[in-house]
Amino acid sequence: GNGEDAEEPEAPEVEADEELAAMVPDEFREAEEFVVGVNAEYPPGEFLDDDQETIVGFNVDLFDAVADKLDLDVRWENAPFDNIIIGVDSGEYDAGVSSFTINEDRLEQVNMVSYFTVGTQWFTRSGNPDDVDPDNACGLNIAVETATVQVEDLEARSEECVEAGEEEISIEEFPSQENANETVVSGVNHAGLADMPVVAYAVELTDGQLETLGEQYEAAPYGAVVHEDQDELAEAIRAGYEAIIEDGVYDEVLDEWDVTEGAITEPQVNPDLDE
Amino acid sequence: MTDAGGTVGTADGPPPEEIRAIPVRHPGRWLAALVCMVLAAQFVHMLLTNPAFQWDFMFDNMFTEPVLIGVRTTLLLTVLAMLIGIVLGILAAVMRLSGNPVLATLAWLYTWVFRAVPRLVLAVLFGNIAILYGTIEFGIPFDHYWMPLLGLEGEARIFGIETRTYLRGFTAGLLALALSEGAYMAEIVRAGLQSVDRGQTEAAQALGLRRSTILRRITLPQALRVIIPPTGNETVAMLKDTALVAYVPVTTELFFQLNNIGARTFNLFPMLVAACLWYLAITSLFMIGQYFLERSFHQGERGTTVPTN
Amino acid sequence: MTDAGGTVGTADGPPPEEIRAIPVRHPGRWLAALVCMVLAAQFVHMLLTNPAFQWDFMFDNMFTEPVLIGVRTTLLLTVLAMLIGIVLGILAAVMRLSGNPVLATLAWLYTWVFRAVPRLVLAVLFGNIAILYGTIEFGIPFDHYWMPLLGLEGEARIFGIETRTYLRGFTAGLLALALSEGAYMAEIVRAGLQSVDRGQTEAAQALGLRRSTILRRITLPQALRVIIPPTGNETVAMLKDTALVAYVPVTTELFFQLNNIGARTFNLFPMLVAACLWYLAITSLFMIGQYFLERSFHQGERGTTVPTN
Amino acid sequence: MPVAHGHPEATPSSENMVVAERVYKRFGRLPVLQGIDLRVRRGEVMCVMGPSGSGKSTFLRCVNHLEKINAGRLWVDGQLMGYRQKGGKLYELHDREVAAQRRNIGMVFQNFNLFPHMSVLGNVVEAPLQARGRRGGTRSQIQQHALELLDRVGLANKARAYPRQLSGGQQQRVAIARALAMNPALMLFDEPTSALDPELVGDVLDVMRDLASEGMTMIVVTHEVGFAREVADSFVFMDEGVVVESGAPREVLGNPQHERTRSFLSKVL
Amino acid sequence: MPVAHGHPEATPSSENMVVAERVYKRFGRLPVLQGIDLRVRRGEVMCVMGPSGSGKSTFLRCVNHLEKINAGRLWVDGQLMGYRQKGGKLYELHDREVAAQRRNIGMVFQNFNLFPHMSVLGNVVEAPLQARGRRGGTRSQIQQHALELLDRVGLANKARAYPRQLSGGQQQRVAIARALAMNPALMLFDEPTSALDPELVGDVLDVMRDLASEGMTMIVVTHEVGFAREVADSFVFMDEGVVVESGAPREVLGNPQHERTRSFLSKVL
Ligand SMILES: Nc1ncnc2c1ncn2[C@@H]1O[C@H](COP(=O)(O)OP(=O)(O)OP(=O)(O)O)[C@@H](O)[C@H]1O
Ligand SMILES: Nc1ncnc2c1ncn2[C@@H]1O[C@H](COP(=O)(O)OP(=O)(O)OP(=O)(O)O)[C@@H](O)[C@H]1O
Ligand SMILES: [Mg+2]
Ligand SMILES: [Mg+2]
Repeated sequence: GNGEDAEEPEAPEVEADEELAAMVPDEFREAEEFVVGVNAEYPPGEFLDDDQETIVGFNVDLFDAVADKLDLDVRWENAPFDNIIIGVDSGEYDAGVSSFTINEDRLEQVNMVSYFTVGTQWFTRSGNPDDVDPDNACGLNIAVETATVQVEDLEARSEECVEAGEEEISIEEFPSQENANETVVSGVNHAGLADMPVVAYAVELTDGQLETLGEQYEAAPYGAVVHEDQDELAEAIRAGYEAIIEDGVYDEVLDEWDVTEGAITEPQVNPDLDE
Repeated sequence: MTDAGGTVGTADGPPPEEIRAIPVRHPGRWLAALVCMVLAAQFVHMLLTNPAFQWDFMFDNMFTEPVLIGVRTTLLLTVLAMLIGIVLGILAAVMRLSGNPVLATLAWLYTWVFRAVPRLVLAVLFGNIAILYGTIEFGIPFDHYWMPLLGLEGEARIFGIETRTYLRGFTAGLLALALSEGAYMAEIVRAGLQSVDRGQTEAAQALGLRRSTILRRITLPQALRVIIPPTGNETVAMLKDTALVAYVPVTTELFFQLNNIGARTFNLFPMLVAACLWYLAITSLFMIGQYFLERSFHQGERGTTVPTN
Repeated sequence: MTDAGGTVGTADGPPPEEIRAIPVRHPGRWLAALVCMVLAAQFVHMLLTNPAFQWDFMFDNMFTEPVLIGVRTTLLLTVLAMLIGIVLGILAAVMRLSGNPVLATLAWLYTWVFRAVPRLVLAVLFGNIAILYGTIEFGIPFDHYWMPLLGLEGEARIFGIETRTYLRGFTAGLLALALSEGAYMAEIVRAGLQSVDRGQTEAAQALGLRRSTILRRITLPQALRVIIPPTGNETVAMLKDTALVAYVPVTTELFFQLNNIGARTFNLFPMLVAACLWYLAITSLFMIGQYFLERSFHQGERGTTVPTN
Repeated sequence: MPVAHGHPEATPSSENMVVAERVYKRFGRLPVLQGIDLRVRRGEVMCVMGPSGSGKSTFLRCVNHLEKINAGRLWVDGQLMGYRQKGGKLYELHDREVAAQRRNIGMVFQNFNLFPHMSVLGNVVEAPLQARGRRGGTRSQIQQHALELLDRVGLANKARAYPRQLSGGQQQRVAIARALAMNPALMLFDEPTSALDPELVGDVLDVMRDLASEGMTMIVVTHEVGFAREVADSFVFMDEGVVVESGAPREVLGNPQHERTRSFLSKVL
Repeated sequence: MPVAHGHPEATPSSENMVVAERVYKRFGRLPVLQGIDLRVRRGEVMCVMGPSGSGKSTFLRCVNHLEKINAGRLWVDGQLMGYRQKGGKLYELHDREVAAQRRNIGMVFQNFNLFPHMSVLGNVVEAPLQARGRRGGTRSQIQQHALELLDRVGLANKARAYPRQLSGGQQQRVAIARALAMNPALMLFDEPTSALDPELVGDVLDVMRDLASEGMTMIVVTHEVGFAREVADSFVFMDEGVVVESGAPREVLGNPQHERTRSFLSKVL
């Protein structure tokens, strides 16, 4: 975390746990540093601090705590979203932590350790000038970041619209969340939807240009990504999350970032999503 | 010396045998070529054996319907943006060289601004034009200022286009790309026109051809020789820059579609390779077109090659 | 007719007054210029009054230290990538025109592949080269195949470079951009060389200059006239394409830095404008350089302008 | 032949094809034409000689307004070249009008300037085809005429060739055919035979002689003394941008009055 | 002068500067040289005439290997041009060696081909400066020599000008100075005076006469009959790629034996 700046919460101090550290495969324990890929453009999950260098966010603080437990020296490497998965694949990164939602397709490619859940939240311009109703968005232009769970959500809703004989939803997919937000602010699109913490943060920071719409719904887990061959490492990270949940560091972090709604009690490696 | 005439003769009989000389050996060249070829072979070998490529996954996904639609959109955007861009470029280049200071300055400003602004930003801007202007209105400008001065009320606008309705999606993306391309083409066309010998213009003038005819019939066709190769570059670059319309957003676009499959499945690398293969295929198409264009415009030209001896 | 000689005379006395004719009026041109200028004025007015721009916020953030470092990285990458690209381009163009089929094919392959592959993909690839090769090794190729055949064990490799250690960050990004640029420059240089009259090469050959000297002293300098403007284009495009090294990743880069501020503060738009302003400033710098370069190479040339009458 | 001095108010009489009145031309600071006074009657063939750099080419280029003169007046066929005079003021002519004036004047350049991207026939028909709207004539009539012209210069069999496939001499002959294709009233030749093979010079001079007898007015910059003596109606010797001496060719060539003319001719003859 | 017929085994004797043996040259299917046999002795000035397209330029270009001949042999200064003969086989020479051979031969082109991006002085010093490593001479010596050459062609005051600032005549004189700058043993002139003003032709011919008296061997394609008669040691008339007639200039020019020669000369003289 960042020392001086008062705005962002401070990461708590965590002691290494030798038993957990022993679970980490030798190649990582002996390496000088543990490189984690992150796309720091998704506040409050992960983003760049004012100094444009330090990467902060609740996902970051959580994993930092885990790494401390495992006695790993983390180096965060900021990279475009797409690049993180490739980096994990190629061994460029030892892990990827960047608000990755777990889904079936992804589990086929990598190991993912669940540690948080997020719901989907709708938002629109302040005062809802277009009278958007999330449950009846037929015919509207809705902005969303590409390759997120929200895209699938919207596709389902759009199909319902068509079945009900109404106009389909115009799904406007953007390469990044900030581009999507921008079009809602400008009024080009009627509303948007994203992970709850992201929306909450956006509403707060856009000085009342945006407002949330309805309640969050349909929680999905976030997962830390490791290479598909690294089952042991995944297990160690899972144990690390479990340990910080037990000693309260986990709640402390979520509390400071004001995202306690997403807390879970039982981190899992490659969780069964149908449960 | 004056008494020493030359000895000359006229040949008769069948001509002597043809000269078939053994060419100069360039071992360095051959070595370099060999190294390059081995590298290429190793690369291909790696492609085929490296598990990271997941050829099955790639082929399963690179011909799905959304991807094919993406290919169509990309091709359409490339061709249209280039066509509009070339027209804009010729216009700007002619203005720049016209000798008329106002026109030249305008053309220069256009080139300056639209080359400097990244296409990504243009795409974002044109996708969010509503952030700048809610509607694009036609009428007498600055009415908010001068109407009150004249004691008039209301607005001096004749009709407006709701930008949110019309300037979005494909149109907005196309406009962004074409305007940007026009600025680049302006420089290329300018260089082309400047490469034509002034004697050509003078001869045409002396024949009583008009300025526009000279441009169309004499200078531009000769400039094409110089214009075509960099325009080929621009086309190939545009092919890939169409990916930026994702920021408008236009999502029925090749790269976006492939990337999306990759991001959804966390299997990005094979999809990037798929993108490369598609681009290679389309680029090859363009290069064939360029080859025939160049050949037809080299007709009658006295080109140069690097001397071979 | 033979008896009708002409009447001629030699002037004396002071010369008559200078001709100061009233130029042709082009009302259409002026109207167009006016419309453009009004549009520009409206645009500037909008810039200044539209709240979306948040000029204060922009100026506060566009000169912070990380952004300035970003400017330096971007400039450095642009200049280095262009320099390497130009050298590669000249090499490839000369190979292409050499008449040697092996060299020509190699050069053509390079141009074909590296123009088609998007820079983004190259950046990803070079940033993740480990996905292809864990180490880059020097030795006798395909040892896994032929060594067993000869009954040998082990590997015929002399030394290796751990790619993950050396080929990363700035170097990897630079290499990706430079290799891509080389392919584009190859086409530009080729067009330039082809635009030089063959008589020039012949005259130089007749003087006993060697092939390399002719290229360096005669054809290339004359080709520059045609090469410089599209190279200016390439430089300006490269300036913005350096943003792609974010995929390597190199994060001390201008666009990435500005974009990040925008993402953090949910205030993207002013940061995009800031990017445009920075790019405009740097582009202007390049354009000044280009102006002087062009001027120095037009020396002694008989260029063309579009006829002004 | 009387030498006419400064007559600023004179109007071009209808018997003159070209009237130059005190024509001055500078390139930057370099004065090239320093007051040329000169008249060419209809049907007259005028030969111009002079040392290199004396401004012969520049004068021809001024006649068809390829160069704008700095002072003086230049009429061709009764029209002020490039300008319209109205109430003591000069107005530049529109591109369209200048082009129309030039169509009346054929010009053959020292260095050919053929269009390299067009066939020989293409070079010759280009201008007539472009002006077709105004002059009439079908495409095939124009081509027919062009082929006749090519035949006249001995190149009918090269109609489909491209300029670069021709020798220098052949190229110049195409240039002459091209200039004749618009049936101009005045022909300007800038050393038309200097790149021709001696064998073919005669043919070209024959063509020019024919033209003269058909009533074509011509200004010919040439160093072919023989041609000047036989064909020219008048002869002009230029040096350093002024007309040094002029008159009937036989008189000037046979008995030059000026020292400069004498020394020049002594080297040429 | 005896006419030498097909002698495939002959070796170039040291008294000959140029020996051409049954030289054939085609462009694609077009035969341009059809068996040229020809010897030029050291210090000899050979004039070549012939109608347009007869292959005069092509022959000169073959002599310095700008064109590769299709059959026959060509020696200059005892060296086979462009090839090395070893054991009945021909090997192409390396670029470096061909360049060295060419440095011994100066060539002046029909259309100048000056380097437009270099000043006049730059054009003249380019080749000597590039070859400096081999021949020695400081930069200032080379410049001095170049200025002397420019003086010889009457252009010392134009050393700093660029080619486009010169008239055609001036450009050709620079081209001659440039070719002389390497002190070649053989000079090839391709209609060197055809673009020159008559006034200056004399000066250039003087230079060439000087060269001849200094022992320079020259092949001059020209239509200057006067020059051929006065300066040439031998005269060759070419047509359709063969040598039609050759001998002492006065003999051939005064009393041509062949019909083609006669008809050509009747037009030139
Ligand atoms: N475009 C130009 N810019 C500057 N100077 C020029 C230009 N055109 C010609 N000159 C100069 O004007 C002078 C006259 O040139 P011009 O070509 O008219 O001479 P000329 O009598 O035709 O000579 P030549 O017999 O060599 O063709 C020369 O000194 C030449 O250098
Ligand atoms: N590079 C080439 N490709 C094809 N044909 C050519 C080429 N160069 C010359 N020719 C042809 O070869 C023939 C001889 O040309 P060359 O230039 O040697 O003639 P020349 O005797 O010098 O004529 P001129 O007096 O017109 O210069 C001509 O018919 C010409 O068209
Ligand atoms: Mg002239
Ligand atoms: Mg010739």
